[in-house]
Amino acid sequence: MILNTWIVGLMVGQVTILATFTFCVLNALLIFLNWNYDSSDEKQYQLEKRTYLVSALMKFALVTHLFLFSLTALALDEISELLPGAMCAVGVLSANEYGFPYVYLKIVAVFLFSTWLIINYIDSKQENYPLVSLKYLLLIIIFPTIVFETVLFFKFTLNLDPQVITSCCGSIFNEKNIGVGGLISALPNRIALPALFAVAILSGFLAFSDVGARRGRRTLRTLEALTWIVFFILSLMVVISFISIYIYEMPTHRCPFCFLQSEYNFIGFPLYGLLFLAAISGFNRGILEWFKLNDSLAGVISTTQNNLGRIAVFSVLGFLLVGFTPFLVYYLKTGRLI
Amino acid sequence: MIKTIKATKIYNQGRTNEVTALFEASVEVEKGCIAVLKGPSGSGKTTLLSLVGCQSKPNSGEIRIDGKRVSKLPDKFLNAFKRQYMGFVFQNYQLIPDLTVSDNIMLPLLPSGIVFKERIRRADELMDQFDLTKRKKFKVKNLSGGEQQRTAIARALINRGKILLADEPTAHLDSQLTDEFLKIVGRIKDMDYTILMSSHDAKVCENPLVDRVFEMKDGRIIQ
Amino acid sequence: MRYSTVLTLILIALTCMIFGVGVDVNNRIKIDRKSHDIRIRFNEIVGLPNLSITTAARYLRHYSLSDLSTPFQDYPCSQEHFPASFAFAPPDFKDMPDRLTTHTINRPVASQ
Amino acid sequence: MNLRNRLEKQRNILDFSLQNLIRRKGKSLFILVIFVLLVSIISSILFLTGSLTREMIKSSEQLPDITIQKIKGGRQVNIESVYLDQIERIPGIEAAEPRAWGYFYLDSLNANFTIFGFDLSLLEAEDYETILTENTKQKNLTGKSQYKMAVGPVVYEQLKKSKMQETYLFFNPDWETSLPVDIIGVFKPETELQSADLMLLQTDAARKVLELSDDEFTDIAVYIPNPEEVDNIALKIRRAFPELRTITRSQIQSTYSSVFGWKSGLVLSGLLVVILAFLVLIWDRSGGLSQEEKREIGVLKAIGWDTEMVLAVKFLESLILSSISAVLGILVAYVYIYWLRAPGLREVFIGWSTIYPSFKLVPYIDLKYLMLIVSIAIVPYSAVSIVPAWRAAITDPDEIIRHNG
Repeated sequence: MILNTWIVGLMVGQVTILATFTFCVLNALLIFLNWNYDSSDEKQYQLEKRTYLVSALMKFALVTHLFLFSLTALALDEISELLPGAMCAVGVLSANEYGFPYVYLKIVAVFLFSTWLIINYIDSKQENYPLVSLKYLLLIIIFPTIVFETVLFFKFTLNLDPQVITSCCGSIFNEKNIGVGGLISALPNRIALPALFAVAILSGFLAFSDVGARRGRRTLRTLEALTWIVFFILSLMVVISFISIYIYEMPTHRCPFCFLQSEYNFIGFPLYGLLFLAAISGFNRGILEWFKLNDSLAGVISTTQNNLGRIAVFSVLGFLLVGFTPFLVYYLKTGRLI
Repeated sequence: MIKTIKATKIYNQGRTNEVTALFEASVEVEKGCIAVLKGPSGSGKTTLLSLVGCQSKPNSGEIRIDGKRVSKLPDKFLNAFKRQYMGFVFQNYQLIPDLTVSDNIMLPLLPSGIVFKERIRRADELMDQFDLTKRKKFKVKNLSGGEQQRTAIARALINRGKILLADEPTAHLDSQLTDEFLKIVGRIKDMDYTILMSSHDAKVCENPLVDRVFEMKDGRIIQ
Repeated sequence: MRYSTVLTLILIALTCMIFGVGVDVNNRIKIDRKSHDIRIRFNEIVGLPNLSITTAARYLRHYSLSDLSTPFQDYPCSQEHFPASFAFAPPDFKDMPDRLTTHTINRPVASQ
Repeated sequence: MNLRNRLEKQRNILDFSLQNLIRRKGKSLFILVIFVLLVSIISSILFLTGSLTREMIKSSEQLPDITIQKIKGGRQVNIESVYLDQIERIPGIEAAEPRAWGYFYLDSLNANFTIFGFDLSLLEAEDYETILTENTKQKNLTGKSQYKMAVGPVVYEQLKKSKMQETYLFFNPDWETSLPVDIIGVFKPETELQSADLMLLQTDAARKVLELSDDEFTDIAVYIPNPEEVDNIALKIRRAFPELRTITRSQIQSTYSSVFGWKSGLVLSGLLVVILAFLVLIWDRSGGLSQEEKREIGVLKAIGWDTEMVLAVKFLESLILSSISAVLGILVAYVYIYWLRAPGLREVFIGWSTIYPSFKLVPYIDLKYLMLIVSIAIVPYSAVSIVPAWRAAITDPDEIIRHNG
């Protein structure tokens, strides 16, 4: 275990999120169990008031979660000084078996959070709370993610042993290495890059296509949501295998965290920010199709879907612009590829 | 314009101090009328005003304002509706004492996001109308009772709604100020407002301006 | 003036101050970089690892090169009593290989 | 509502929150002061340990790859020269240098000093210029005594006080024989953090002063060109000579980080209790709405404010207050540590040393430090302030109408 200022900071944040979320879920449970829209008694009014608390807390939790995510990426770099052999965040995360699952779960949580908040937004646009039970049930379902995430976080930090020699990203994202890291780098850019563009075009195509039947549209949109997930994963791979080497201008350095640091002008923040924005809005655009329970909801959701689609398209373009600028700059400067 | 159908309001429901403040009150006020709720204190006037003013929801029955059923609207929509339709003058005026007259008057416009200049213009207009321009930068706690009431009325009118509700507006005024207040009410009526007041002051109830008087007792409308 | 304008001004002022700190940090690092060579040469000559921030006792001044367990040195009664020992912990060399465990520690073997 | 109205609404919320804060000056100021204090304490610790760790990591890059000590009965003892040949024969080792150095109290100067033996004649002219200040070196190179030394700047000040800045006499413990040593130079102030208490003597003189017998040394510094082999060689040495202790550079480096990180983490964990207490205090002050505030919120609700808007106002009040005080706290900490050189906190590190450097630290601060402070101070505070804000925001407007008091 390392008791370090950075880890204490992360712990404080993580515990705050868990506490906020627990409080949310308790309220959600209360609302879920006692909700009766037709009733006009005092109890129902109190529950209606509680919905404000839950949505305020959830917004706060999402913002804190995103904030903590970026802090984690930066802090791990600082912690890497304590672990001999770990040169950057990747080395720290791979110091024990909990590191990477923790990060993956955090990403999943971002998606779930955002879906919930968008549903909450749509619900608040309606006069008769059509989605209340559904959304609080969803909140209760999301809850274990956060609990599990916190458990992983503590497992991860408490098992960090400053004396254990760990590998760093140079060796993890090495082509000879077996495992996910090796797989990612072994993926030649010849395949990964076209695949990325193909998926982007596919999801764009799916977004514009439409079928008359409601069930058909659901399938279509679900497919679209799935393509966005694939897009997200492929993008991460391309970031590691292609974009990062042009940011660092080094063929062996493939760290997906280092370019968040000030040495690289925080280029990682717009890069990941836009990627998340694109994937989240695209994903939710598809998922929302399932919530068109009545005509009034369908109206609001269609408007929201259009907005999300617009956000997704612009963020993808932004992501590609930010991601490929280092490549273009390098190529124009030297006329070579790495 | 204002219509209540068997509106009932019970406070502290299910507890030992349960009070039925209003029981099956049905009231209808036409557009552009001035109506007065008359009755002793504790007769449910304020509760009825509060229900009509969208400040609370009935336990049973219905409230319709301008044809819209407001009694089951979620808070968010209720407040938007309130901002659009209602002006409320409270019994003790309920101004914020630390704020200036113009800040107090502009308060109802803050949630609607009306452009700053427009807000100032409206407030200036009203302060001009109610002879408050000289007091513009005064904190409300330094004003006299009559001035406070005029500030409260200006605040109730700034959103340019359709209905003005006043709870015991003349309770703290002497006879001269009451006359002045009634004159103001006449002016407001000309601005196309529907007015509902509660009062036990005979001077108000018997005023020729008033179109309709509802008498209340023990939470019921008796006439 | 509206309050949000005031707040914006305050925030701009604070941002400027933070920015000023940034500039100051850069300046100091730049100045430090000039003296870097001097320090490198000095360290090459002397080769003692610890900073002379505190000179109250050997185990505080040279804490990474002094005894195995510093709080009790040669004499069990010489307890930790220096105020600075609050800030300096005894070094942790717990993975130092000993004869019994050397064979089980699996260290990366350098390519020869 | 179009975009312009929406922006105006947000601005109104901001306006109103700030107006509220200014209206309740006493309360806001109280929270501000406490928060600034809290943040500045946290960031001071962070800045100080960050700088010291960085300084150590940087200076440790030139250290010998392995330092070898001899351990006897759990104590470090002098190492005999017999080891030297055998260690040098281990393949992969470029050089093994015996070192004579020590640390002890000099009566005549009333302080502890580090005495380090070094062949001063090996210092090339270039080196003199690099690490020694110029004004003293020319004059003293022609000293009369047999032995020479270079001293740290703080030592030099000490010597000046006792009027021995040209030649210092090392006395035997029995005060009978003395060893005069000429001071040929003072280390530049840039090296102060490392050299404050240092006396760099000629090896022979150092051996005499430290009373080392002829075949004894303090420790052996080993240099290895291939960094990959360091751990292997350390292991080989340990296997061959179980009585020796090997300390590799990377061990020292990670020890630095963990020692300082551990200490600051410990202090911070202690502070967490304080933070918690502060939070409760602030919560009490900001959460416990006064009757007047409750009435005001009721009025706002009654004239058509949304629950969400009141919630936003209340939340923004604490956010504005906490972010302003966080920035102020960081500024205070920065000035305190790097401009004023941490009076108070400095003493904690220095203890009762008589010789200490001027604590001129180099700040290594960037965005992530600000984020860390936000995570420690603002995040929990904001989380805690949501519930009171909500509780205020759900005030029933009906109450205002019914309670005419």
